[in-house]
Amino acid sequence: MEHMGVAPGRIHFSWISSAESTKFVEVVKEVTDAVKQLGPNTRFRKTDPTNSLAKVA
Amino acid sequence: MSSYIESIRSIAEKWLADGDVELVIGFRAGSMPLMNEPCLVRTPAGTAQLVWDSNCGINLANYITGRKEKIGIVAKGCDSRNIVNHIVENKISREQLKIIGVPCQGMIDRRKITAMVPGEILEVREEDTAVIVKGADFEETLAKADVLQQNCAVCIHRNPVIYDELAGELVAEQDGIDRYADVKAIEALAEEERWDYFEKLLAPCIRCYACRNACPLCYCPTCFVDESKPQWVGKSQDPIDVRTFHFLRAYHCAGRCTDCGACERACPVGINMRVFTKKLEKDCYDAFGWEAGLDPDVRPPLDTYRPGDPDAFIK
Amino acid sequence: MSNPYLPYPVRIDEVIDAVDDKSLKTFKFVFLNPDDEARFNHKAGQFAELSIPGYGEIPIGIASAPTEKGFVMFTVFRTGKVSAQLHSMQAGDIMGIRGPLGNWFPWEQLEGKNVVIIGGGFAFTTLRASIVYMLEPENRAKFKDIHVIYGARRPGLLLYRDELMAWEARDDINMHITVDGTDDPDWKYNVGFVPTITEQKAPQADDDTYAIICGPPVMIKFTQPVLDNLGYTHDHIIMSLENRMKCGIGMCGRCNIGKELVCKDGPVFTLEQLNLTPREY
Amino acid sequence: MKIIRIDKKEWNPGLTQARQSYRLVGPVADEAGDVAEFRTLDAEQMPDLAAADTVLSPKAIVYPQSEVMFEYSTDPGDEERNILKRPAKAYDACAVVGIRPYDAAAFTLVRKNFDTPDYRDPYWCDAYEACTFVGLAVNQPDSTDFSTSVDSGPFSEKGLDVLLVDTQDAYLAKVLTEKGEAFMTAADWQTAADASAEAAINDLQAAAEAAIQATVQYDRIKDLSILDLYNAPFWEDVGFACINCGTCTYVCPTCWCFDIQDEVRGKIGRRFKNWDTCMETQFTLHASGHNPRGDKVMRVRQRFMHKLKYFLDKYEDGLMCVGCGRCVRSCPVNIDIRKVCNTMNSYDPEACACPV
Repeated sequence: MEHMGVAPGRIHFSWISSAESTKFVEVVKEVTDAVKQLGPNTRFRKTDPTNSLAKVA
Repeated sequence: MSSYIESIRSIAEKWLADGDVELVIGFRAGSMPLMNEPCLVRTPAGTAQLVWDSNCGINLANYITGRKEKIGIVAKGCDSRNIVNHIVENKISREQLKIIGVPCQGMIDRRKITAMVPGEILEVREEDTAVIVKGADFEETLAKADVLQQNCAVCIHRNPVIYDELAGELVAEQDGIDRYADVKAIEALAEEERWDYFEKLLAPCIRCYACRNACPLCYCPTCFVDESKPQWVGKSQDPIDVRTFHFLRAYHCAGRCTDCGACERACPVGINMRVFTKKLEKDCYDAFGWEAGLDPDVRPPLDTYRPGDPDAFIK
Repeated sequence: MSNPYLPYPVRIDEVIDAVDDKSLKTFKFVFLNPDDEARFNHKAGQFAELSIPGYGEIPIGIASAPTEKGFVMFTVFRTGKVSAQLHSMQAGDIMGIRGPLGNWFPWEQLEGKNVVIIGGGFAFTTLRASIVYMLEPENRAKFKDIHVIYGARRPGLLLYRDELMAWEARDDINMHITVDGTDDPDWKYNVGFVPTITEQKAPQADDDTYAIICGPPVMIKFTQPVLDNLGYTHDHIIMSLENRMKCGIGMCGRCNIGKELVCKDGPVFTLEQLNLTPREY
Repeated sequence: MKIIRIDKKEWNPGLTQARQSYRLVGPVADEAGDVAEFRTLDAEQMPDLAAADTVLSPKAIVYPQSEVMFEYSTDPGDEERNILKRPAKAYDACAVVGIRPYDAAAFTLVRKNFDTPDYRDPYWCDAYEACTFVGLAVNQPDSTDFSTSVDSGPFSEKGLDVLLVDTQDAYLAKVLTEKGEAFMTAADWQTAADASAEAAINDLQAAAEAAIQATVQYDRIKDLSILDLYNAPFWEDVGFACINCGTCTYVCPTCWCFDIQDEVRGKIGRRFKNWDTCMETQFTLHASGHNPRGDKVMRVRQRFMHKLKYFLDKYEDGLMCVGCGRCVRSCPVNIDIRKVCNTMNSYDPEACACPV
């Protein structure tokens, strides 16, 4: 993904056991913080429908 | 080359006549220059149509999937590695196959050679290290090394890795080549440039899926792009859907791809999608010292765990 | 000419569980624009595309008869992406219907004839439309004897049970309801596969008797020899086919059997016609 | 018929003039120069007529690979929720410059499918009717070209409004229809060619037609029954190499099959018409899991039977093929429609039931 040009901070891997709830919370917080810092993703996003709803039937 | 053809025919003929195999998968002469057609031969007499030259780039391992018969198959280095993959992935057993190994000196890149001459190529003749091409108003002698498919130019497994009989003497393997120069060049780009590089690369894609279908690894009964419940990928020509197809397909080939070049060769619009699979091939080699399809008895890195496996990416 | 891909907007008026295992539901739709109902104007045997924005379209046989006014009705088996979504929709939801599409049972040709309807499982929808149409007081006199052989795996899987029972009670239609098997001690109808019941109950063939068959492939496979034995010629055996469809108007190219398109030249064919086409259905 | 001489010096100025009343579409080579395609030209851009033999046929001009049929709101608060509407799109006059004669002929075949007495596909038909086809004759046919044996040819006028013939320093333009006349007027090309023009065109045409060596025969196919051909023993051999990619169908100017798909982004949904291919397993897969064409050989057979038999029987107007040779060139495993057509044509169901 990074090779392809997706910003590195947007990809995280972690190994969390089902018992490690605190770690899960920490990692999620860390990831969301990191991604928020990067701002809105501009790549790897599908184009929004360009036309507003048309009035021709 | 002609000695290869004679051996292929006589081995295939014998196997069919003796009942060692029920059919032989090989190539027959194509209907146009620089093309041969994969074919299936069921009778000893039928082996007379088998041919071999530097236009046998299609990976024949693709044709053994799901067959129940005892199969004879013609295999160059990469085909044989993909046959090993099929064995490793339990798609077929070694006993169901008899392999005519063909030491290979590389396949011609049809797109490249066509671009090197001034008109349509109407006739091709191969000599040892040269390819002579003729058109309506030109004739040129080209060095074979200059017209090879790029994956062949950097191939270090030209000899078949498994076979029952050989169609010719083993050839010297290439050494001292940088197999991943193309990947390294992309790695050296900035993040944004990499994004743009792939965007441009995939712009002509028409999603015909020739790359997937030519690939001997892509044998899934239903590909993820065709799933409707859930639908993973949109079906229009949106560039993100196109890219999702290409990079996810590459992931599915991680640790399995032999860089046979079938995908690139099959592409009607000339996309070199090997730059995706090669990155993963390189990573597999760097991280695990792994090259796919060399030994039917070794499990691949993605289905084994070793205590020393690199895990720096896990937080 | 209007856009043939544009569905009529409809509102789901009623959703009814059609069988006891929730695999089939019956939907009654009302047209949002009253004029569309008149335009829809179908004949028994035709189908329509049910269109759910965001999900897609599915071709479904029209289960209501043209004589039933004020709504159109479909019974849908839950199987793919669109039908699963439809099953989760409720009365009041807005969606679309595109049709009517395809041909219909040859009603003009059937006038003055005996009609033997043979159906199995959930392929009874256009057959229901046909029965209701024929039983309509103004139509009943146009047809001679009507036989219906309809089977399901067990009683709970029979579609339109109330109507079946009501038809049983009438004397202008010969009902032969059957199930493959049941442990219900009160079951007072037939037990046995459709081909067997056909063999026992269907009238002998003559020039004035036509059979209409709809059902799963295995039922059709074993019923056809029975009809042959009873002397039905292949131009007197009428079948309705299903194939994967998208456009429903003969353009998208996938539902063909030979040069015939199931969506436009069909879905209704005589066995005589089918004998000349590849069995790609 | 009128023949106009367009000196090559008048070519670019004429096109610039025509732009005032037409959207121009023409062949454009990409940077690498190998995957040329037909597309709408930019304001200053001129068609690259040297690139007129495109890998993909120009069918996308009229029939884009992916086209929005309807848009709708999925917003629960919207009164118009789930009501489908065709997007507003202007079908203003468009001139397709440099289209090859066989590709223009292909549109006339495809029209039989989209413009029928019962239904009219408004997307295809509206786009088609807006086009004026200014064709470019093929002086040097490719070795895979077999257009002359399938009712087309390097100088065929079928489906064209103007036929341009390149005579080195000028184009000789045969003005074939009123639409063509209007375009010539808009480009201000009015110089009548002299008396020798017709002979010059005929000479080039004769040379081009003589250069086409590849042929197919289909005279016997119409007399063979569908089932005899369908059950013929050669299909396993024909279809073995096929990898079931959709290349042949996507590059083909006469393949028209499509899929309909819905997609939702945010609160706006769209229904698309996408090119589809009969090579794909999913194409005919029933929701039950049953697939009437589940085997790849059946799908290969479907493609050839559709083009070379079903279409022939249905419309009695030749094959669904214009002989452009694209599928022959693009097939990664060298399945050759010319060979298949000739095999079908020479099939004798009485003679032999043995595999080829």
